[in-house]
Amino acid sequence: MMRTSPLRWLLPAVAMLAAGGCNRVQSVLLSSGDQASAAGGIWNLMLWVCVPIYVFVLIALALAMRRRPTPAGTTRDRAIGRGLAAWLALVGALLTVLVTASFLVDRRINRVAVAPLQIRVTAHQWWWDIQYLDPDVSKRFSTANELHLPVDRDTRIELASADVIHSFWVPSLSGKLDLIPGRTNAMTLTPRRVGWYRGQCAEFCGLQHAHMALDVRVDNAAGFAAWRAQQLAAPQLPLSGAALAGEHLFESSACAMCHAVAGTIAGGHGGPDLTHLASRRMLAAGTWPMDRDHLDRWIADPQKPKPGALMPAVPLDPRDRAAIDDYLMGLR
Amino acid sequence: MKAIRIAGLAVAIVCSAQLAAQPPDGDWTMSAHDYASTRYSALDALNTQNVAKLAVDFTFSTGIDRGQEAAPLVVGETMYIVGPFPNPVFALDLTKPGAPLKWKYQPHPEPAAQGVACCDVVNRGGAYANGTFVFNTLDGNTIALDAATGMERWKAHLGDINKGETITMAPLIVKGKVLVGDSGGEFGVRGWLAALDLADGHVVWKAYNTGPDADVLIGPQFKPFYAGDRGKDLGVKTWPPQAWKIGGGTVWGWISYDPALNLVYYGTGNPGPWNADQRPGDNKWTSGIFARDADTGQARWYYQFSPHDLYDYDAVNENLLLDLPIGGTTRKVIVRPERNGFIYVIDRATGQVLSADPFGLNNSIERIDLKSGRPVYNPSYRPKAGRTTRGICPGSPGAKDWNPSAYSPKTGLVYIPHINLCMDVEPSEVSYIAGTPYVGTDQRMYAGPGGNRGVFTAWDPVRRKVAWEVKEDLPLWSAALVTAGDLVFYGTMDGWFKAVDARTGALKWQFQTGSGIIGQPVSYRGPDGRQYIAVLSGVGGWAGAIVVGNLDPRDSTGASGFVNATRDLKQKTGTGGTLYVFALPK
Amino acid sequence: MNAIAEAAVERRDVEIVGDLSDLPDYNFGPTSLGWWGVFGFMLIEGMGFVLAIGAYFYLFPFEHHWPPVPVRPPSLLWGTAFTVVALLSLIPNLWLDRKAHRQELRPVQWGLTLMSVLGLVLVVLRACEFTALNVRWDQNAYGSITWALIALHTTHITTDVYDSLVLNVLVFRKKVDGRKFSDVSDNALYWYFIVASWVVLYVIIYWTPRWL
Amino acid sequence: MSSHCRNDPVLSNALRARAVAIATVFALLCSCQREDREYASAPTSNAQPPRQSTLQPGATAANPADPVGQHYQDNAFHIDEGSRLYRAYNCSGCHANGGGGIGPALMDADWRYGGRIDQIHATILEGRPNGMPSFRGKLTDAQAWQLAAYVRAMSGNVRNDAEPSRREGMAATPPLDRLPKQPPRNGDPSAGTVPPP
Amino acid sequence: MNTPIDDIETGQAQARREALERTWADRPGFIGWLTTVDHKRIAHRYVATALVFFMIGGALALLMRIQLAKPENSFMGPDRYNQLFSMHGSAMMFLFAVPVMEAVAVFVVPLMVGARNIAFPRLNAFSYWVYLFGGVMIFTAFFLDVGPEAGWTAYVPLSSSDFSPGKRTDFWAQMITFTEVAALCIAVEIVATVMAMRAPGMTLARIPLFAWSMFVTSLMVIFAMPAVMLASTFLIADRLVGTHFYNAGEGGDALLWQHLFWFFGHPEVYIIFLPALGMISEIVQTFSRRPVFGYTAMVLALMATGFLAFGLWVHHMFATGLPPLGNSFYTAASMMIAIPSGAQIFCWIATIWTGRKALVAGRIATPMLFVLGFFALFVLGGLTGVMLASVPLDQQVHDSYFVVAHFHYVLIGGAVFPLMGALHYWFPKMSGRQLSERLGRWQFWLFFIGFNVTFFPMHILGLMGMPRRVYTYPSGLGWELPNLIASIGSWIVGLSVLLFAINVIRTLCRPRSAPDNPWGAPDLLWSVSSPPPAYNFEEVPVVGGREPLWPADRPLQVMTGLSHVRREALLTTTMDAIPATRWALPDPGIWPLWSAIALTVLFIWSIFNPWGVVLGAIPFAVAATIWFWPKRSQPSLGGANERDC
Repeated sequence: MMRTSPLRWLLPAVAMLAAGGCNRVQSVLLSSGDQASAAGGIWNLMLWVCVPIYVFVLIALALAMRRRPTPAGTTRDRAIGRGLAAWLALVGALLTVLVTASFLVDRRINRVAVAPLQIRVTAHQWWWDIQYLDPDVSKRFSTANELHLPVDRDTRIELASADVIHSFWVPSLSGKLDLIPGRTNAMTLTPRRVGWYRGQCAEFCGLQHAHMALDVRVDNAAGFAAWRAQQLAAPQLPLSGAALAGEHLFESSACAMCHAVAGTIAGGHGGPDLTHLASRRMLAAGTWPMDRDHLDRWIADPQKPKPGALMPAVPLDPRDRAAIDDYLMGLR
Repeated sequence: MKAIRIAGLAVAIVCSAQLAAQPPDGDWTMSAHDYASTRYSALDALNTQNVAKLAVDFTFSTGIDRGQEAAPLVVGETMYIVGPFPNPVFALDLTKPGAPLKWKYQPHPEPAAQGVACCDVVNRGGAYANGTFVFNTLDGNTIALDAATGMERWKAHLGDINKGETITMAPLIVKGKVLVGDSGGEFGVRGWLAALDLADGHVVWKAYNTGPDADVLIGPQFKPFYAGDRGKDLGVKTWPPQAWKIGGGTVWGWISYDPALNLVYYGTGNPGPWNADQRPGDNKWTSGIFARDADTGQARWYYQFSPHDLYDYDAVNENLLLDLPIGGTTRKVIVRPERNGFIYVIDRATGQVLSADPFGLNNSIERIDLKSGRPVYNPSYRPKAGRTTRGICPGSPGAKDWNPSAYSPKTGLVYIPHINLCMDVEPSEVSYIAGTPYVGTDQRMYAGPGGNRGVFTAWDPVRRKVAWEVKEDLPLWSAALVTAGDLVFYGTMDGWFKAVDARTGALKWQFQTGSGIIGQPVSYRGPDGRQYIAVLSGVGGWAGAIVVGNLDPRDSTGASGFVNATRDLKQKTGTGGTLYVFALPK
Repeated sequence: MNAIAEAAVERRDVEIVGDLSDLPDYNFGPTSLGWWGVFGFMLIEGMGFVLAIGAYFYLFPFEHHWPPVPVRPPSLLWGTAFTVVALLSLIPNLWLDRKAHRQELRPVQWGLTLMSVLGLVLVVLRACEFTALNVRWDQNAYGSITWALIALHTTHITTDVYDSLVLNVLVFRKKVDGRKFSDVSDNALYWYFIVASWVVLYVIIYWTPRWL
Repeated sequence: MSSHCRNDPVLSNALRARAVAIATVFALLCSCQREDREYASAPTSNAQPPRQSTLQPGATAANPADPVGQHYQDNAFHIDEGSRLYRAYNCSGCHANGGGGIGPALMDADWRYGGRIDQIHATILEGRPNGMPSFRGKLTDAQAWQLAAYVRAMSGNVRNDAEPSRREGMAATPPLDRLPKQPPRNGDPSAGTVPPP
Repeated sequence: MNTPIDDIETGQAQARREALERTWADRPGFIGWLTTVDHKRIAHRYVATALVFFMIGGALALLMRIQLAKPENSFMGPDRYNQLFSMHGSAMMFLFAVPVMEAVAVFVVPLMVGARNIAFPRLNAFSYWVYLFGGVMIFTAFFLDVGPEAGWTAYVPLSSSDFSPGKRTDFWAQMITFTEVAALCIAVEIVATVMAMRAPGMTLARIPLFAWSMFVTSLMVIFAMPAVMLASTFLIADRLVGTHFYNAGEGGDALLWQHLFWFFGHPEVYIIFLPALGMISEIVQTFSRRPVFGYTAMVLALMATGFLAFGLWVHHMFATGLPPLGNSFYTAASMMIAIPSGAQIFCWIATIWTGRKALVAGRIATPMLFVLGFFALFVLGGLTGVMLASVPLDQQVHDSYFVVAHFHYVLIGGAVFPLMGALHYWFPKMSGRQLSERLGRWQFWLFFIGFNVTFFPMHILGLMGMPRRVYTYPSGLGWELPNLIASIGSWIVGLSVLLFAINVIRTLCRPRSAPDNPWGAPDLLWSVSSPPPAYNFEEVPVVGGREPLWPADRPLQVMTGLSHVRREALLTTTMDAIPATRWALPDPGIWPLWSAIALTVLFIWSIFNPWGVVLGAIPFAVAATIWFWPKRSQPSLGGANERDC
């Protein structure tokens, strides 16, 4: 039975890879960035080394089980002893190969970024605060839970934490790196394929660890520049009366205690920056799609989709909530 | 040595020439005594020989036991006192024995204002000019009274306490205009200086200290000495988007005026919030000094003491306008003991920094680069989020806070009452919530090396070195006064009012008042021709918060960390609010 | 009961190759279980000390100054006194160990008493030491680790002193045979460990803040 | 099972283990709410009129302590949330970490407007004349209760097993669970330290 | 097997045996059960308790798998789930894996080395009680909603009082202290037993491989466990008295916890794994009817593994941003550990290859089945381990389900399978009854298949980017199918464990029937009756080789002269096992239990009040003193002196 066992695992493995592999949104194997493909290379090498060894061991074992008994003579043992030496030599050699390869790849991933875009990511329970840095401080801006990167360009990301340890992981672009209170880590991303990707906190960080996702948009230079310009611009003033009422409610009620909208009196930093909320694709750190209906339900009771999230269900009558929705949906 | 004496004499002559422009030297009509802010009284009846006999002549209770930071003003036969919140004004008749109350005015300010006053509900005094007494109330009003009757002439509402905007500073009256600035740098307000018409109180001009040039009154005449201060709308570009709107830069300190150049000089407060990570950039025009045209308010020059201030080093300290022999020629300069621990000598016409020497303990700034005018910060003392940065010297109150120094043309020395505190800081991201503090640091202070928390330094601005020094156990929070009798007066927070020899610093006389002294001593000639020394006693202010606020010393971060430096104050003094007037017995 | 019966069923034949009845029923060193016990726990606690010291030096680089301002280094008086007494106590300890091996009852009794007294003196000195650290455990990490190191050692010395006291009573009240003497020498062995580990800790707690 | 099954060590272990399991299940039934992470459905007081009138210092139990208050001040999670909000909403700006500054100290025994949790709850929501702003509408009722519970914990008025200890970050005060319990000195016996359960 | 010898039936032999019986007997009834110091009885309850914890821990896992069966499942909330997986991990690592291995050793090692009891028998009893009370405490806490919630690794600051308010984490930290105390006591006993109580002639080169592996394991326990005790003490001090070891704000550091924890945590894996290696060696050699090939290589491999295990903790921290160069060093070290493992795998296969397969009723015996399963699973887990040692790859799959799959393959495949084999293998000796081979085979195949169905898909989940420790997951990322499969598989495993329980209980209800040496194994353990008498060996066995019972017809050499009227054991020299001391072992006593109770009071008290440490120490000191106070019945322990005739 031993000989069939590897097959028994490999087949469904392949099947499932085919099933899940077709989305490269959050996949280690289907990489879309230099750092990820580097790791992918190691993975292939490992596979080529390890699978044969595994099969070989099991076959040897199976044969051993099948062999008919022979008296254990010392001469025989000496022969096996030589076999042992050879086997260890082989293992040692393969390991040396793997260590060297992994070392080289590691150096490649940790190379110094050239003229990188600078971003500072601060992890909170349970969302991502993202600041785009710039030598001209008036060109800096903040956003949340949605990271935009230019394709084919190095991006240097500083990683810090506001509370507990989190881990920044966008499998399709790179390996993970922890965000640790009291420390600042940094990593380089070099995306190679335009598209949407998904990242997720990979270090257990409390109640809503499961709903701490990060949307990543890799865009061509022009698209990125356009997005950046739009983020830098102050959001347009509310047009409709309802939206105006919404803004007033937003600023005078609990909302402004935790959320900031650049250019208004709302300056809370306890929760995500909402300056261009409506321009984002997801809501509540990747929990829901960003649309008016979900927004309304989210404001109505954040504890339903995200039990334990720090945003409380603020008692508002539906009309007021609708006004706030109007206002927020206007923040593009 | 000889050269110095000559120099000193020269200075004396020049200064007295300037003083001539002032009212008779027996009076004390503005907090700093004169436009040059020297706090020098030319009266010499009282001197090092007879001071030992100095005794209380009369006292007066303000009835408010909060910090008494005001200077009593004396005009002719009347003394005017402004108390802390609720800011009553008292006029005392000096002609009668015991100086009975002449009139009293109560402005009834908003009680809620107490909740947005960063460091006790103090008031730093009023100002007098042709028959009008002007002062500010905590809730953001400037009020002009008829000096004779105490009738209200006009009342101007300038600050909005709902945003945290208060007024604690003493106004200055220049050419029929009342100069007033706001407080509230800890609440994310936007700092400004306004000039009101002395006649009716309407705003003649108002200059903000952050934002676009139009608001800051920066125009063609603006010629800052250093390149870093030139450029369009720096008040916007040196901030993250929109941050300048809540960027602080208040004017709660001292204003000086040079009639010859027709320029007013004032410093701007700290940028908000204290947590510097939330406001990358130079944060113009906070923590610097402006020179403005007295008539139009147009800025002439600006110099920034602390670009991107890291430690709440407000730049609101007094500017002593002196003419000093520097490099062989006499130059019109500003001498300024700055909060960051350096004493600056600045050309008051151009804004060039001629010299900057440390007069107190300092490790957060290595030196001042005179070429660019920028301080060189010591990176290892730059606060980092998530960790506590220890041993930053000086602490937030700086090597010297608001309490002004004095200058005697006779001795040629600047007398600086200041403090010796270091601190630990941990910044943390803070939310802007209108009407609540916008600070974002935990900090605790403690005595610097030597263990003494206060120092009284006599500084020679010509030789640029310390002439003599008196170590005080508690932080020095009172102003200095120097007289022609070569006496220097100052008070300590445990209630001692002291007179020391202006040349040696030797203690000549001291008197225990009822409460700690954080006020401004003045000297005047009474109607009877005798020389009087007056000071308000009543502990409080930031340094005295632990007593007036009855704070809990177990929390080392109480009152932004000052509690930790004054844990013992409750045992050493109690609250009070009494005017003490001293004179030689008849 | 029926275990024997069962065992009896299939017992393989035995061949007697020797007799042990004239072996001693106690011994010193590795052929005494007591020694292995002491040795094992010395390994465990030694590792504990090593790791705690590791933590001390791990925390060291996180501060500009060590100890962090405005904390002053621990005052030397009591700690040094403790160290001196501890080192002196090695002499009677050595002597006691010898006597125990020679199994001389009187010397062992009084040697043990002397050691107990010294132990008590040390415990008192240690109590004074805690007042002279110039830092609280809840002040900062330096304070925490300093207290941890000294507390760790305190638990060891108090337990060992208590141990010697009990043993001390035993050698006076109960019959003292070889096994007891072997216990005494194990106790002496453990004392070496206590003193040795302290000397290291003394240098770290009292002198690293001054040297580094 | 046969008789010698029972006295067999291995099996009697299994039996004892089962007894333990039953005991624990029983314990589960009477499980305590002190540790409950009550993020969704924390009780709230039904909207009450402003209470200044009855809240002069020394006010006796003119309005009885809100039963909801007890619920919050016994729950470690709510007190901890209160600690987080205390910083997030700038309470620390005025009251520091309990020692006070612009506002009065909170870790001592003096209470200007009453030290009962419902009185503190009212102070937070309605504000007070000498500077304390009103946070009605800016906080949910549950948040106000959580803040009030934490504020009480600052002066040690909390059950031992729900006490917060030291915070992450600068050690401003000794850890709260090491501070002495200080029954409020506002003449209101009902506001005393909650008795340990 | 062997023919009875006549002289044994003679009366004086019978009398001698009854004398021994009397000397080594426990007090009758329940009190005897409380006071016993017989390593066999203690081992029984140790194993049983550990298995109970194993089953509860497994049940928790089944609940977790229900929650994860479909995306955004509302079977339970995050708080409950976090407590479940934290409890699962803690219970499996601290209350099952390590204790059960040591428990088996407590039974087997003394018999293997030919000793009459384990060294420090009362410490042994004490260790069990402490372990039991610790386990009961944490589970009671868990059922009272005060269970751990920060994972079995309890990373700070998530486990600090700011983010884990209340007493949940304090209970967890004290549970660590309980289990560590218990484990350390046993470690010392085993070291002493192996080093000083071996049968005459059993030189270092003749120690059975399982005894070797337990010796190395015990040394690892001695060097690794203090780290986690220190770490958890720091943690509880941070939470209780406000120290700042882990508070970055006051000069502490969050990574200090991880360094201390993994300095223990990595060796921990080998502490669980090395005993399994020993078990495999025993089983393989018995069922191949030949000595294990390369005894020396095996011993060296054990030591190398034990040594290297202390040099790789950082590979659990590759994602924390430590300097890259340092990391690559740990990569090398981590991969190096594959060499000793490879050597052992080779030696076993060689042994099987050249051996004579011993079948039971014509089929592979259950113990051997589990060993074969071990090969299939552990080698896979080991290879994924090699992958994880590479920094770039680890940074991708670290903390993902790939890692979950990896360590379950290593721990279940590498430790639980051998353990199951070993339990089947030694069960006759432990209970005097043989487990049903048929149920055993069923259990094996269900376990083997169920295990792979559960954990193999997790490799793929990890590669598809699913992080571990999430209480739910969104749909649309292709995670649904693998999760569903895994959930189904988990119940198959549950079923097989149930079968095992049934098998054990059924067997225990049968009369004792097992022969002395049912498998024809070669070591001293099998020379005594099943179950062994209280005194293990009537006379001290003498060993002339590594396999004293082979060939089966060779007479067993013994030495006479140990007392029959007092509990004497023979101490021999460390190297050559030359008889040195007739050491008297203590009688049964109640005071180890009282001491354990006192210690429990101390530990639980200290959760609520630091003074509990000081005040709680007093009753403990009293109990311990009475424990060691010489008893009249113990002549050579200082009691009244009555030499035996």
